[in-house]
Amino acid sequence: MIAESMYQELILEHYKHPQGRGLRDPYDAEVHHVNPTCGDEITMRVKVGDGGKVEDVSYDGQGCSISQAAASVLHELTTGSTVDETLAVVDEFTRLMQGRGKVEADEDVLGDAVAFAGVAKFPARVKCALLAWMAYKDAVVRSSK
Amino acid sequence: MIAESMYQELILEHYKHPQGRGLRDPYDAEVHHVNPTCGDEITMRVKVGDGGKVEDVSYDGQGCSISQAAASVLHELTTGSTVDETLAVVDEFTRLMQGRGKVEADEDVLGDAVAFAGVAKFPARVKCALLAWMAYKDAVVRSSK
Amino acid sequence: MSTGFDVERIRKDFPVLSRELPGGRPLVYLDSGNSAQKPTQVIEVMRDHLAMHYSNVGRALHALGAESTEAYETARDKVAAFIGAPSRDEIIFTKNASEALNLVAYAFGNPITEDPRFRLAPGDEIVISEMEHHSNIVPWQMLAQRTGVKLRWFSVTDEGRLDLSNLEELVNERTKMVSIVHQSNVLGTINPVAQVLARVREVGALMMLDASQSVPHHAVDVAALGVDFLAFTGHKVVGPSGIGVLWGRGELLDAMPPFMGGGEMIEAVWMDHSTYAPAPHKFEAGTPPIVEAIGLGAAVDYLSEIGMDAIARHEHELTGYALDALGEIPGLKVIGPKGLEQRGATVSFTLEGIHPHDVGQILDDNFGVAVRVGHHCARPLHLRFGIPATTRASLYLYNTPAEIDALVRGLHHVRKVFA
Amino acid sequence: MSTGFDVERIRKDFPVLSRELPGGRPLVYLDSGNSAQKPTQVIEVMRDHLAMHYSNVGRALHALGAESTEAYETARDKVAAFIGAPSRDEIIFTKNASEALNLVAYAFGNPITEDPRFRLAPGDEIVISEMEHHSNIVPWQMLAQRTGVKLRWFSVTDEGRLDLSNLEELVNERTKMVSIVHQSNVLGTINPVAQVLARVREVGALMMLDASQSVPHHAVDVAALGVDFLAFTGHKVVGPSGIGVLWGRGELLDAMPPFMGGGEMIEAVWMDHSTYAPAPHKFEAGTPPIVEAIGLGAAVDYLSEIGMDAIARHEHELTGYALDALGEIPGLKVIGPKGLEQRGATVSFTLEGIHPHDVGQILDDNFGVAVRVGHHCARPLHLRFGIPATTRASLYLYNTPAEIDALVRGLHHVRKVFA
Ligand SMILES: Cc1ncc(COP(=O)(O)O)c(C=O)c1O
Ligand SMILES: Cc1ncc(COP(=O)(O)O)c(C=O)c1O
Repeated sequence: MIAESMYQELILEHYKHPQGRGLRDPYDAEVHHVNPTCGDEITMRVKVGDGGKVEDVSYDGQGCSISQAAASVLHELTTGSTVDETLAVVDEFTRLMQGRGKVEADEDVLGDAVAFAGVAKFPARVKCALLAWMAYKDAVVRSSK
Repeated sequence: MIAESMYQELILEHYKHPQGRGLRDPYDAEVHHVNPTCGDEITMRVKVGDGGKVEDVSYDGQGCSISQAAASVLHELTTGSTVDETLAVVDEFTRLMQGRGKVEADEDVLGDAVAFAGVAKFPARVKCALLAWMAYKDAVVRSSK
Repeated sequence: MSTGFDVERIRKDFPVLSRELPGGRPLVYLDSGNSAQKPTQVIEVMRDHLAMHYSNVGRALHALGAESTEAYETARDKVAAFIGAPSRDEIIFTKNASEALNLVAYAFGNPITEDPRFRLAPGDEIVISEMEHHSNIVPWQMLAQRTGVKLRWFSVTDEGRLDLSNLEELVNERTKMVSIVHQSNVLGTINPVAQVLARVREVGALMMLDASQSVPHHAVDVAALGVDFLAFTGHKVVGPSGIGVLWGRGELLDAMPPFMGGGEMIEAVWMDHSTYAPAPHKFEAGTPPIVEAIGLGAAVDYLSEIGMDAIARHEHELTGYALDALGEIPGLKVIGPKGLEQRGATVSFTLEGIHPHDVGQILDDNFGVAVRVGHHCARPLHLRFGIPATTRASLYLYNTPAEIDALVRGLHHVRKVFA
Repeated sequence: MSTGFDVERIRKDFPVLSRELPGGRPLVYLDSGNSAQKPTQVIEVMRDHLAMHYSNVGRALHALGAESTEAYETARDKVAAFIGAPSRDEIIFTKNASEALNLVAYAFGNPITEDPRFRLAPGDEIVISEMEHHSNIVPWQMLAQRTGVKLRWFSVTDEGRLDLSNLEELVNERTKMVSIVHQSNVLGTINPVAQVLARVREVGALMMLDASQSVPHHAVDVAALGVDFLAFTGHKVVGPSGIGVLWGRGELLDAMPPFMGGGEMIEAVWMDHSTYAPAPHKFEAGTPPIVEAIGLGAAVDYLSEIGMDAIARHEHELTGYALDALGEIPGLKVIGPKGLEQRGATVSFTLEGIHPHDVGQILDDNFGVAVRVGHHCARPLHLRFGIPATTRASLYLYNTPAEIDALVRGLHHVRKVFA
C-alpha cells in the first residue's frame, strides 16, 4: 500500500507524541504561518544564544499529522545546533519536498526528517510538511535582526 | 448535387434579369432593410392604389443571388394583386423559409416563389431569401398608415 | 435497492468505474460533488464529433459548418428542455458555473446599461449566504469593490439550514439581487427557494440560484422555481469540462449589457461602436465550447433517459444508508442536516482528533476511496462551524451501498492508525 | 512539395479528411483559419482522459485527482515551452482567445488596482487597428464605454498592410495599451511587431498581440517578440474547442486585478473580503477546461513533432501556389498582400459580380470545397475596402496543391453558373 510510504511509523509517533510543543519564554522572534488552502497554522518562537546556537524552538498549531509531526521533528533536529547547521537542514528538507518524489534524500543531513520522503510524492501535502520549516526559517531570519 | 435544389434555373434567371428593379415614383412608403451578418441591403418603395391594389413595388439593393432574385420574384408576384392577397403570400413564403426544409410549399399560393424551397435547408441563407419580403411587409404596413 | 433502478447496468456505462488504481486498489468514487465521471455515451459523442463532424459554428456555410452548428444548437434545445426553460434563447453556454455567476455580477453597475434593475446607487445591497461556494461569493465581493454596493448575507443555523429569521430585514427595498445556492455543496441542504423568492418579489429585487449541485441530482424546472437566473456546470452532470450554463429570463437578458466582446456576439461592428446580437449570442463571445456543449447535450439525454426522479430516489436511499452507517462511527460528526428532509446526497463530516487531510489520504491510499477533504471552496461556511476542513462523501447515480460500506471500513482503519 | 514534409502521412492523422460529404462529395477543407481539424493524437488523448483518468484538478487529493492535475499542469508546461514563455506560471488557460483579450481589457480602469499602468485618467488612449478581428475590437470599445478611455486605431493600406505613417502621433504619451493582431485572419498580413513595439516602449505603454492566426502557423516566441501579452486559441492549433491561452509577463499578471471570481482563484475567503492566489490560478476561476487543456497539450506536441518551421515552409509553398493559381481566374481580386513577403496562408478575394455567399455555397454544394464567406469577424476591415464580404481560403499543414486545384476548378464553375 502506498500509504505505508507516507505515514511512516516515525511520523505517526511524532504526531501522537509531539516533542517540544507549546510556546515558551524567552524568545527572540515569534512568527505565525498559515497554509490558506488547508487551514493549517503554526505559531513558532526561536531563541538563539551565544555563538549562534539555537537554544529553543517552541511552537503551537493545528493541522494534519504531517504538518504537526514536521514541527515536532524540526524541534528535535534544530534545538542545540547552530543556526547555520539548521539552515542547511532546512534547505535539504525543502529540496527533498519539492523534488516530486524524484530526489534522493541525504540521510546524513536530514536525520529523522528523512521519514518525510514519501510526502514528496503528494504535491498537495508538501505544503503541510513545509509549513513548520518555512516558519522556522522566517523566525531565524527575524531573530538575527 | 445539392446545389441544383437551391440555385434553381428560375432563381438564376431572376438574378441575372431582375424584374422591376430601380426606385420609382410615386410611392406611399419607402423602407431600407439590412442583414447585418452578411451586409445584404434593400431599399423598397410601395405604391398602393384604390381598393388596396398594389400598383408598384420598386426596389434597389445589393447582395447575393438569393436576396436579389427574391426581390425580383416578389415584384412580379405582388404588383397588381391586393395587399391582402400579397400578405397571404408573404406569410406562406415565410412559413416555407423557416421550415428547415421540412415544410411542403403550397404552389397555388406561392407561384414562382416555390423555386426558393431549396433555400430553407440552409439556415444561413434563409435571411437572404426573406430580406426583400420582410421589407415589403414593413413597407405595406407603413403605406396604410 | 428497491427502485427498479439498475445501478449495476449504469456502472457499466462509466469506464473508469471498472478501473484499477495503482497498487491494485479498486476505485470507490465518492467525489461526484467535485466532478462527476463520464459515461461512454458522452465520451463517444464527443469523439465522433471531433473526428468526423467538427468545424466552427455559426460562421460557416459549408457542410461541416452546418453539421457542427446543428449539433451545437440542438444541445441548446436539449439543455432548455432539461431545465424547463420557456425559450431556448434563454440558454447561454459559458465555460463553467463560475463564468455564469460572474457574467450576471458584471451586469450590475455597468454604465453601458440604463435598465434600473442593473443600475447601482449608493446604499444598494446584494444578498448572498454564508453557505455559498466561493464562486457565488467572490464575484459579488469584486462587484462591491468596483461599485461600492453593499454585500450582505444570510447566516447558517447549527443544523446547516439557511437562517431566515431576519429575512425581512436582510432583503429590503435596497436589495438589488439575492443570489444563493440551491443545494449546498458541503451540507447537502436544499434551500427553501419559494420562501426567499416571495420576499424578493415583495421588494422588487432579482433572484439568482446557483444550481451547480441541484441540477445534477433532481429535476429542476426554472419556470416552476420562478427565479430570474440560474447557473449550473457541465462537468457535474456527467458532461465534459469546459462547459457551463446560464439560464436567465429573456427580458432580463435583453436588458443586460454584454459581458465579453468578440466574434459572434455582435450584430454589426464599426471601429467606434458596435451593435449586439440578441441573447443567447450576445453573451457568447468568441468560438464557444462547441464539442463541450454537444457533450453536455449527450449528458442531459443520458440522465433524462434514466430519469431524474429515479436518480433522485436512488440517491435518497443511498443517503439514508450513508447517514445511518456513518452515524455508528465513534467520533464522527456530520456537518449539515442529519435527516433526509430537504437534503441531497452530500455528506460532510469531521472525525474527532483526525485531520481531514489524513482521513482522505488514508482512504485513498489504502482503499481507493476517493472523497474530498478541505473546505470544498466554501471556506466561510467552515469558519462558521469553527473548523478548518471536513471530509466529504458525495454520491451520484452510479454509487452503491457496497461503496458506502467500503468508506465505513476505511474510516475504521483511519481511526486505528491514529488511535 | 520539396520540403521532406509528408503531407499524405499527415492527412492520415486527421480522420475527417477522408470523409465523404452527403451526395458523395469529397471534403476539401480550406477553412482552417476559422477552425482547424483535429488529429487522432488529440482526440484519443481526450477520450482516454475522459474515460479513465478524469476528475477535478487542484482540489482533489485522491489518485484520480492527482492524475488529472498532473495532466492538466503538464499541458501548461507544454504550452509554455511551445511559445517560449519564460515561466509556466505566465500561461493562463481561458476558454478561447476572446476571453484572453477581454481579461486584459477588463484589467484597465478597475478601481481594485493601484498599478498606474492599469489605471485610466481622462485623455488616456488605447490603440488597435482597422484589421482587427472583432474579438480585439469590441472588448476595447466596451472598455471605452465603461471608462471613457479613447479608442484609436491604425489604418490599413491598399496593399493590406498596417499604415505606420502616423505611428509617432498615434502611439503617444497618452497611450496605455496597443493591442494588434500578429497575423490578419483576412489579409494574411504578418504585422511588423518590432517596429510598433519600439514606439510603445518609447512612450511607456503596454503591448498585446492577438496571435490567434500566427501561433498555429509558425514558431512564435514571446520572449523574442518582447511584447507584454499574447493571446491565442486552442481550436486553431489542431486542439479542441473550449480552450484558449493568455500569456502575460509575470510581473504584469501580479499587478492586474482578477477578472472572474470563484473557486480556485483564491488564497483565502471570508464573507467580506478575499485574498487571491498568484497567477496563473488568479485568472482561472472555477473548474477549468481540464480535458480541453490536456487536448491542447497533445496538439502542441503534435505540431512540435512535425516542426513549426516545416509547417511554415509547407504553407509558404502552398500560398505561392494558391496566389499563382487564383491570379489566373478572370475577375478575381485578392484582398491583401499579393506577394509572399510577411504573409501567411490565408487568401481572401472577391469575384467580380458574384456575391461571396453564392461562391461559397456552390463551392461547397458542388465540389465539397469548404471556404469561409462573409466578413470573417472583421467587418471594419471590409468597410475599409468598400466591400461587404470576401471569400477566404485558409490553408494549413494538411492541405495540398491538389486541393487548391479543386478550389480553382470550383471557381471556374461558379463563374459559369453566374455568367
Ligand atoms: C485574429 C483572430 N483573433 C481572435 C479570434 C477569436 O478566437 P476565438 O473565437 O477562439 O475566441 C480569431 C478567430 O476566430 C482570430 O482569427
Ligand atoms: C455550489 C457550487 N457552485 C459553484 C460551483 C462552481 O462550478 P465550476 O467550478 O464548474 O465553475 C460549484 C462546483 O465547484 C459548486 O459546487
